Amino acid sequence: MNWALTGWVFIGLGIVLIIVLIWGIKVSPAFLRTLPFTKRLIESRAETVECGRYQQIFLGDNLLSQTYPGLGLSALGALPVFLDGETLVDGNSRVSSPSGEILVFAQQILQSRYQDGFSEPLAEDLVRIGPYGPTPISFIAGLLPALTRQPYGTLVLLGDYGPQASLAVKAVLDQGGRVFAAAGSITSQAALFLNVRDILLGEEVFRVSEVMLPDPQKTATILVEDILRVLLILLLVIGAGLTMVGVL
Amino acid sequence: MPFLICPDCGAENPLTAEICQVCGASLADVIPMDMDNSEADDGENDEFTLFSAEDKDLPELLNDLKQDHEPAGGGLPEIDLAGEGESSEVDDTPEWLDVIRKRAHEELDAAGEMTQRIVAAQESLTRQNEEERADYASWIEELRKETREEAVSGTEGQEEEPLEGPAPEKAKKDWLSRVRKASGKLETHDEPNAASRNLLDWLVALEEEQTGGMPSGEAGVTQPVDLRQRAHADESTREVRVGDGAQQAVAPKRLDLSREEREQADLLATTIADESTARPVQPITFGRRRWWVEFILAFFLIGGICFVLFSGRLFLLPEPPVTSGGQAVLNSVADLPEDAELLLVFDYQPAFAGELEWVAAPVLEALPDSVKVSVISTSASGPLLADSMLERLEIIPAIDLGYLPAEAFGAYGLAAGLASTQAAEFLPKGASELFEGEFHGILILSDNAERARVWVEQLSVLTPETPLNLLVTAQAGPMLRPYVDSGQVTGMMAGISDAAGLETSRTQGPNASQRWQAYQVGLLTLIGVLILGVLLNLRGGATQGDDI
Amino acid sequence: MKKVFGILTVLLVGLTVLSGYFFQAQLSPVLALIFQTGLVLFSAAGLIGIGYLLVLHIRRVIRGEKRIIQSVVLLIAFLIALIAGFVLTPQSTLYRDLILNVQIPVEASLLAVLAVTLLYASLRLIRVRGWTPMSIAFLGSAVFSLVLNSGLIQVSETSLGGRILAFLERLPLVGARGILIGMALGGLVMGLRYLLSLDRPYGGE
Amino acid sequence: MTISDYIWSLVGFLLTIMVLSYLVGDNFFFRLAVHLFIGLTAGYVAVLLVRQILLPQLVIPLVNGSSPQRFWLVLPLALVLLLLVGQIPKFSAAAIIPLAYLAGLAAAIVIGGAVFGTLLPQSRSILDAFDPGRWYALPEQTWLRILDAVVMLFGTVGVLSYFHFGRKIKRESQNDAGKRPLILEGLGKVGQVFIGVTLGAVFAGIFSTALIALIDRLVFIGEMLTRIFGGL
Repeated sequence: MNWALTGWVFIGLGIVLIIVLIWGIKVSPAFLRTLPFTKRLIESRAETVECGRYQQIFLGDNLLSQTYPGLGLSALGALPVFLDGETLVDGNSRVSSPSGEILVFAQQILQSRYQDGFSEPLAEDLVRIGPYGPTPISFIAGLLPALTRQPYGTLVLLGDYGPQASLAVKAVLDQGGRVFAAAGSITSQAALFLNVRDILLGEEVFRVSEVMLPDPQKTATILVEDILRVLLILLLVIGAGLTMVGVL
Repeated sequence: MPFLICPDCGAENPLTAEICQVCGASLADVIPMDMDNSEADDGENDEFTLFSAEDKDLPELLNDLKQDHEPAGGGLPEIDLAGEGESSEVDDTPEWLDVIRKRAHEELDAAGEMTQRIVAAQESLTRQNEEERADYASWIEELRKETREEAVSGTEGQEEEPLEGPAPEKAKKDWLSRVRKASGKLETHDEPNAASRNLLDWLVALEEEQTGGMPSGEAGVTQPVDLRQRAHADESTREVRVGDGAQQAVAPKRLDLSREEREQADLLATTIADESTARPVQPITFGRRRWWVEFILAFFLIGGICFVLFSGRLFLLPEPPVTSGGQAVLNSVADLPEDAELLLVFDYQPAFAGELEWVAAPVLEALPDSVKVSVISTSASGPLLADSMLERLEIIPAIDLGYLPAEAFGAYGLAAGLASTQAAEFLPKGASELFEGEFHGILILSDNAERARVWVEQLSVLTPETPLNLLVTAQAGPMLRPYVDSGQVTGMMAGISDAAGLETSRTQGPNASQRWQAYQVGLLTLIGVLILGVLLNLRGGATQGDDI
Repeated sequence: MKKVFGILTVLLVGLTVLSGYFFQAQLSPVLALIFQTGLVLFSAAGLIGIGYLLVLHIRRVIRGEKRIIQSVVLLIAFLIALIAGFVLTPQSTLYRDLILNVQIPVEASLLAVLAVTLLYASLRLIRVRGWTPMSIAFLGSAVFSLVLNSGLIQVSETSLGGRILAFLERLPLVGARGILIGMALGGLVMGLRYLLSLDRPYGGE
Repeated sequence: MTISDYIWSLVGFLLTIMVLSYLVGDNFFFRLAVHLFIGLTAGYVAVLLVRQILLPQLVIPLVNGSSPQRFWLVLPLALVLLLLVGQIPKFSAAAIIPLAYLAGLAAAIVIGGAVFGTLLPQSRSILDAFDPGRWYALPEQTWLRILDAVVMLFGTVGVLSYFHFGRKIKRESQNDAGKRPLILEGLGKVGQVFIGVTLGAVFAGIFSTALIALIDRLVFIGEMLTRIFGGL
């Protein structure tokens, strides 16, 4: 069996399906399952703004992860969704990561959001970049005092990060804040499973952007993922049978 | 055909839709509309009522109640929020509606909360003093003057059917039919230019109608609404209150409203009532930390460990096992030929230095002196950690390949198929040197299963004959075990469970045994806490369903 | 126009790298340049990230905000590490001692704090997650793994018990494999979104 | 033990105590220790990036390299400069090209890594488990290997089904909005169990590692106290 060819077929099929579902057949978000995570996150963010508390959006430790490809990109893709009007003018939000490349991207996203409808004096220092430390553990070490410095209402964890995020989670929960984790890596899922009620596991993390702000493009790509998944399941079952009889 | 109207964008969605097909907003709490049956529609949703579809808990409440009590009508009934003006229609209401009313007045949850807020607002208004009313009256008079000049013509001529019109010929015996007939204004058709009127217009019209007073017979059916606005000199917003309009003795006028306007009015009225209602402020709960629980747990964990470590006693706990993985690593190292070249990959952070030194010490101490050691680091602090560990174990590296940014290089490697010597050509110097070397054995020290996995996958293809061994932390172990099973990895030691059983200078002696026992005590404490957590939540704790 | 430049750059770089799978020999020099440039850019971005950190603390010091002492300590420590790194080089024993004797105690102690945090969180597992198949499986698996790690169960690997134990030890791999494959699928689609410029984090929205 | 060792140990001891004081709550000493740590780490990382990457990959070839080498380095140099200029809010547009470059590179790496680094190898190892040659390699373990293979396939399919995002097409109740199509829903239940098993085992590993760090620190504190008070 030519595995490399199979890989290219998957990539090609993904491209074709995305194009067809975005520019051909329009799909509705109603086809997708709802996640309770979304509603609670929206509520929590609203409460946080209303109560004058702070929110922290953590974008993960790495832009590129070898085992979890796409987590860093997923976090950056979701960031604009969190920069809604209320957040942009609220001034109590922080976007953070230990990774320089993520911070540079985040800064660019922030700038473009503010340039969309804010004058320069207004935009100054509203949503701030939070570079608490340059390595994953030094970042968490720096984040802990920052979390106790101000009352935090919402902590959103995105991207690729490790079990040390539990420390930040506890710091926010101790203040009565709420934590929302899109936990991609297995270690972070295992550590946060215990004390984060609103957690997205595994592949679900790629839905953060879509569930928060559905649009036909995002829905289409999620459906493409579904189609590829079903295809893969079928291939695995058929492949197992063929291997058993010695064809593969 | 009933359908759902999106509260955000106004798009029509099928009844089965969970979220809006246009904007994606949740339709979970939206009440179905039926355009084909405008009468029913009006009766259900277009009532000029404070109790609008915005109240999220009402549909669920109604559904629940309908299941228990046979419904007399299919729609959403009007509720007398003020509790006044009991009309004859009320007597004919079904039992379930009475239950709603009762609950709405008595309960704080579901519909009751909103109802009680509105009632509270109404009660507070009745206590307003006369000065406020005078202010209001003068203000509204000004509004009238302004708006009469600007108002779109034709609205006056389109008066609705009288509220007290005769009962229709068509026999509708149920109470809801009578309610609909009685509130005949709702059967009016949207006027063509209705949408063009601004909020101010209909506010004035609304005020005129309300101040005109409702026919007494209808008071219990159609909620009398009186919007009063008070301009505050020191505030940028105006407080609008809902109150008793019957006290205003102004000539009655008919109000002609489109459906859209009524919906807006409902929404506004509810919002106004809700805004002006005193409500308990959700206190910001700081310091919810349960100190005592944490203290007890920390005391047991740290106290237990300290007791085992420093008491000088050994307890009846099992000795550390000698695992096959650990033995395989030792054998692999011991079997290295004379003048063999061994590659050591340092891929861990300083936090894990303690554990990895414990794990690596037995293996590195067993290295024959003739072995040439090459070192490469893939974590930022790796070069320093490598120097430190090798110096302590008195191993002098023959070649130091320096620091290789694992994330960047590793990912490039994957992308370009690093697992071939050809790919190494275009890699930067450090990486290409790595893949040009011919090693007789590779030892990877890692705290991270993911990065170790990439090393395994790349190196096992690049040099399939070279024995590859893993010295990793306990947290990385479970995810790397399959590579041992599949033969890609010769041996693996994960955490001190695998290392403690091996005899070395570091792991011998009472101190090593006490550390091992302290480790056991820590694990047993966690097991105990997990079980305690289960026991404490045997009945409760089920806070959610299957899906996260 | 900015948007077009961005999209073209993404397509050019992305498609060239992907083509490298097919035409590795032919594209080798181009790929070398692309990767080298990427590596330099990543490093520059890393330095910019550190710059953000410094600016944050310098601003705090200048404005005289709360906790100014910590910011001063951070800036001094940074300068010491930076100057010593260039003067002594990272191979120097003194430099190594300076960095590691701070990094190891602080990082290891944070990990120790994590142990206590996880212990407390363990108490709340059922309270937070409820009685679901996943939480029950989590609980059972965690207890089983802890018992194994503690050496309380020691059986011969060749015996039937040993084989069953080995089978149970391999069970976590099943879920891990499923999660990893799922993550790869998500990563593939996410990569395609970027390649097709459906997501444009570089600006020009 | 030399004086230098003693001093460094003392520094380590103080920092350990300061960080462990976080168990009581955030405090000045904790913050002081972590800021010292962050500052030193940032300085070290900056040195590493400059000495190990920027100097050898960019600066030295630009200064000492041949003309063709220098010519090809114009691209990274220009992109770095644009990236730096783009950090000034007024000129943020300058960063579009270098960031688009990184995004394109990252996208290609992610696609390649996802398919060829994870998807195919993991799928392949599942199928390999069904190879009859492996089943019969050790006759006494044949049934266990078959069981292994079946559980692996069933569990993986279950986990993948759990992550299916599409919902049940025929909705019978409000709760169905969060449910998958029937077959996948059933398989998803199985998947949940396997996910739980995996996370439980990984959690045990994480705790073990953290516990060893705790023991290590406690031993270190004990040794230091012995040294300090033993020397008096």
